[in-house]
Amino acid sequence: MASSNKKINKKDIGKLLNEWSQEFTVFVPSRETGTATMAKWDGKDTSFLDWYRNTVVSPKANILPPMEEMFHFQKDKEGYHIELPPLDGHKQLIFGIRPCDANALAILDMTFNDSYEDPYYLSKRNNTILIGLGCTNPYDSCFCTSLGSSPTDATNVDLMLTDIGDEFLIEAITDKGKELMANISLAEEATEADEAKAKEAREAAYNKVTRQLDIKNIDEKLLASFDNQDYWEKIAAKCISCGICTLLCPTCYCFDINDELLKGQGARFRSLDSCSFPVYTKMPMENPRLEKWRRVRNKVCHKYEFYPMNFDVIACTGCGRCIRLCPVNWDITQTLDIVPAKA
Amino acid sequence: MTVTDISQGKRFLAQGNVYLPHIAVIEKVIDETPGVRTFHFNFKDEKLRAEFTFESGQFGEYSVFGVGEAPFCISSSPTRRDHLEFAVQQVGRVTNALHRLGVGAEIGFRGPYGNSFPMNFLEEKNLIFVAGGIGLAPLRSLIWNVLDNRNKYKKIDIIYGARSPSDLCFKYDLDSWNKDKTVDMVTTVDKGDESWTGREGFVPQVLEQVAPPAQNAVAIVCGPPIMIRFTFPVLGKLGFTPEQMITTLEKRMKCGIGKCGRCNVGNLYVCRDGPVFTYAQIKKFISTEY
Amino acid sequence: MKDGNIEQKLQSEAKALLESGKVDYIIGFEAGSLKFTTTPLITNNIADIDRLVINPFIVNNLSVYLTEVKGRVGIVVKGCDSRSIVTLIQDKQVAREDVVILGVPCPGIIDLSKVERLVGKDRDELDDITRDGDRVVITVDGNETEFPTAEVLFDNCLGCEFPTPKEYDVLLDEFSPLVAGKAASQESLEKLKGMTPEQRWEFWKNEFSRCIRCYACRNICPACFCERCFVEESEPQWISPVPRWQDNLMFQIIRNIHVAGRCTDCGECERACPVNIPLRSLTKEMYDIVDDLFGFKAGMDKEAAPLLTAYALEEAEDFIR
Amino acid sequence: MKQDLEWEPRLVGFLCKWCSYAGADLAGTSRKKYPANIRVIRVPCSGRVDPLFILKALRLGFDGVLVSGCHPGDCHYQTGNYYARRRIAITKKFLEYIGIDPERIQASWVSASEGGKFAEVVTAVAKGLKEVGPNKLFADERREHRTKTTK
Repeated sequence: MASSNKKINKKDIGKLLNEWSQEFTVFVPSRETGTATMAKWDGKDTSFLDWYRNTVVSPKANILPPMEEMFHFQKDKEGYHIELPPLDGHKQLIFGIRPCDANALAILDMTFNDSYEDPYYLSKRNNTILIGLGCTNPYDSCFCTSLGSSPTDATNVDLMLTDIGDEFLIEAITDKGKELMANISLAEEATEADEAKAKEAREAAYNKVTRQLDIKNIDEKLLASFDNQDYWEKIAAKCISCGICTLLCPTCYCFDINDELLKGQGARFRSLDSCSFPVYTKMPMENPRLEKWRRVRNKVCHKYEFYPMNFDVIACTGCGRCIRLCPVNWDITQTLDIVPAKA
Repeated sequence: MTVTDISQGKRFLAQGNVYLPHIAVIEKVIDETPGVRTFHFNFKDEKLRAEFTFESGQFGEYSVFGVGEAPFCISSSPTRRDHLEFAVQQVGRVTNALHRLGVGAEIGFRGPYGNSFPMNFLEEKNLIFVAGGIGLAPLRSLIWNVLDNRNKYKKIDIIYGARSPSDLCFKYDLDSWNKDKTVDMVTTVDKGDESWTGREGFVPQVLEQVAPPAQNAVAIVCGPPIMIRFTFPVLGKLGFTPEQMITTLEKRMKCGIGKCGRCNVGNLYVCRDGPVFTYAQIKKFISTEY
Repeated sequence: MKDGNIEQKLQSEAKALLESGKVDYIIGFEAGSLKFTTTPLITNNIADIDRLVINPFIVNNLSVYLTEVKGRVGIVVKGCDSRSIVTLIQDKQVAREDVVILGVPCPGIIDLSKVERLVGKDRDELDDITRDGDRVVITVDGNETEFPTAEVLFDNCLGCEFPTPKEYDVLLDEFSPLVAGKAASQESLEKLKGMTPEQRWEFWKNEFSRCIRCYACRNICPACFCERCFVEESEPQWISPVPRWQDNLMFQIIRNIHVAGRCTDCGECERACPVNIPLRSLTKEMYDIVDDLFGFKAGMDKEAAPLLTAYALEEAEDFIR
Repeated sequence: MKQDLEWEPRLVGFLCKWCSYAGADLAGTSRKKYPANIRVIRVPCSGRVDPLFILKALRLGFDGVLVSGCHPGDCHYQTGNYYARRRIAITKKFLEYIGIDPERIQASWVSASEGGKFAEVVTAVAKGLKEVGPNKLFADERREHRTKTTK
């Protein structure tokens, strides 16, 4: 029996991306700007298929950009006039998003849909197609399997690609994905042999993730250790309070709102912010998180204790960026490994 | 009382985008203390002026265009609707800019946000208001709300303190509450001056001396964090349970709607789950997070 | 001396310091959680001392922690790091008597991103990297390849003038010779100087377009010890918090002026940058400007006044009308 | 283009209150002619001028910055101008390296009695800036684009 999945030859990926470019702004992994990001497809370069493991800047940036204009305003005799920029809802397709980053977007959705809908986030999110690409070569900092996911987890993408040698197996996950798959001109029906290869690839990738984190009762342990200042001070000692782990984390969403005024025109912007910075919570008279250990505690607890309390899910997908990119090798898995159990 | 018991508050009159402020005009500026001003304002849009509703305890995000936004509670009572009020202490970028504004200036307002004081829960109870400094602003909305429906509530105590006589806010309100025979009002300052004939002492100490009975009572506390921290133990000594202590917290906020992150106390966001909390809700985190 | 022997010496010195109560904390390096990395170890526990390591991957300039850790501290430093301590002493951020400096004569530190470029593999895909003097052997998939050490050292190490700590209480090894690579270490700067001013501005504009304002460059820098940074000042707001290239670049320009005469070319800012902005091409230029104009090198003399709090009556002023 | 011929550079002058500001005053009262496109900010001493001020002026679109203080040895605070000299020296060199024309950062010593010199300095600086052209260093394409479309 033929499978409902399809396959496409790796050589044809360029053509496929060009097909999709007719309808979408297509983003692919790129190193053009000097660091690995998702950048606009230039119509030819598919070399990322060789080097791409994951980007430094996660595809979060395509939906919750580092900065965006919320509105601008002008003043005349009648007073202030506020103008909304057109909400950036152009149809975009992100090719090659890793499962960890796709799962992260599902986590962000919870916050941006909660009680008040966030129009900036949702206008982009609802117009984004995610083409997942399973990892074949996870980093030594990756620990997605500890969080119930895997390098080939297809839960939160529209279309999932799995490397089966010369070809990618294509699975449609969502309705949007099914529609997309039906229209790929270069795809062929996948055979049972292809499915077997994909299964093998998934298992191989799963086993390549060696970093382990035991998340059993982690939220309870953290709650019990919340006031354990000795533990937190020890954990925080080498942290330099920079914003790398948070700003580049695919599930961190904190932002700041600022006005700018130039030449009689003004605009309000929001930009990513980080709870690692002392000014993040600074109030004129005091700062509840002036000490570093309180900020580190907030970062860890937000992901592994508060988010589960509010949304029943851990706000970490094990992408490992915070470990890999940290200039002092502060490692969240080591931190969580030694949370004191209930006293 | 649990989180769900604290009323969810009115949702912002959203026009599709919750981040867009409405234009409002300042109608009056009152100097409260050397650093604190009260602003009376109204929406420029007449329809909004008529439709806008809020409840005591809710807050708004106020914009000075080109400078930024800051959250302040609505300090007027929903029972008095000809204008809205908020009080601002001059402490930073936005508040400095607000203090430079005069009557007729336009500001931005979005809100109301957050939950509100649990009016149903307060009915038929003795109410003890404990406030320090500009912390009276949110309680003032509730106090006028309660006084305008006086027969729904039992005994009312107000204990209010400030650092010095010149730091007392809302002196016109203090006068009328003093005159109100249905209210027991105590005003105190940390340190008086030559002309001060009233009480001296910190708010928690004065509260302990006044010693309102805990039975069928609710204490509503707001002031600088240090005052709040010292007031809860005193209330505990007086027999108040954590469910009988209500406070409204202030934290650095930006979005006002539970998204931007910074105002959390544990898993609770002051803007989304508060600003009104029972002590029972925040007990776990308050010692180290507030 | 082999690294192993230095480690033993270090561990016994550190133990003795903690045991005798001469210091409250030891700041050193331990093995990191990723391949070929080390991580700072800040401890007051003698049991942790066995974890201290010295190897060609001890990248961090640990003196950044000195303004933060309370009490007396024993600290492991390389040449450039020791000069950072001297500048902290000059700036009265650290008292000399509060630190016991455990000096490591430094033969240069291996830049993993250079290794990655050289072999076309990521760090975690390599089996081994071993250094023996001026040769480095990199093992990939069981195959060993040999390279000259100079090809894998950090640019700033190649131009290092003082590999042996200037200031120390204990020197853990013999003096270290210079690594010959001065020209290579200036390559990126020379390339920039060959451009027109417009091209240079365009270059930096591009580089800072991807800056995410994580402030790792500032926070990892021992010379950036201000409790409150101008970039966070809101009244007046000198620099917009919105990460636009103009403000990102302006922040970095001012940061460089602020660390003039304090920067020891340790290269940590560039290494810490998660988006690969070539920050050392800025800091090194400032280092050279200060040297050219005033003959000043940071961290050479703990009695000397900091560069910008001193003057000479006769100084270059040909630019003044 | 016609517009370019008419273009006049805008300049910020940070003038020390004791010497150069008084010198500028004297230039005014003695009717010395100098370009009107200098905006003067009085500072207590040239040593007060933080390189941040210079950068901020350029960021805001001014075409050049002039820092002016007392002659060496004449500082009201004894040594403030010596510190300024060092600071401006490194700032100017460093900005040049980054790609900012050194003409845009100017310094002068002008005493309270040198009204004529002040006028000469400003005239010369303005002339130099005119040759360098408008400061488009920090120009914000996005914002400029909007200004064009909304008008």
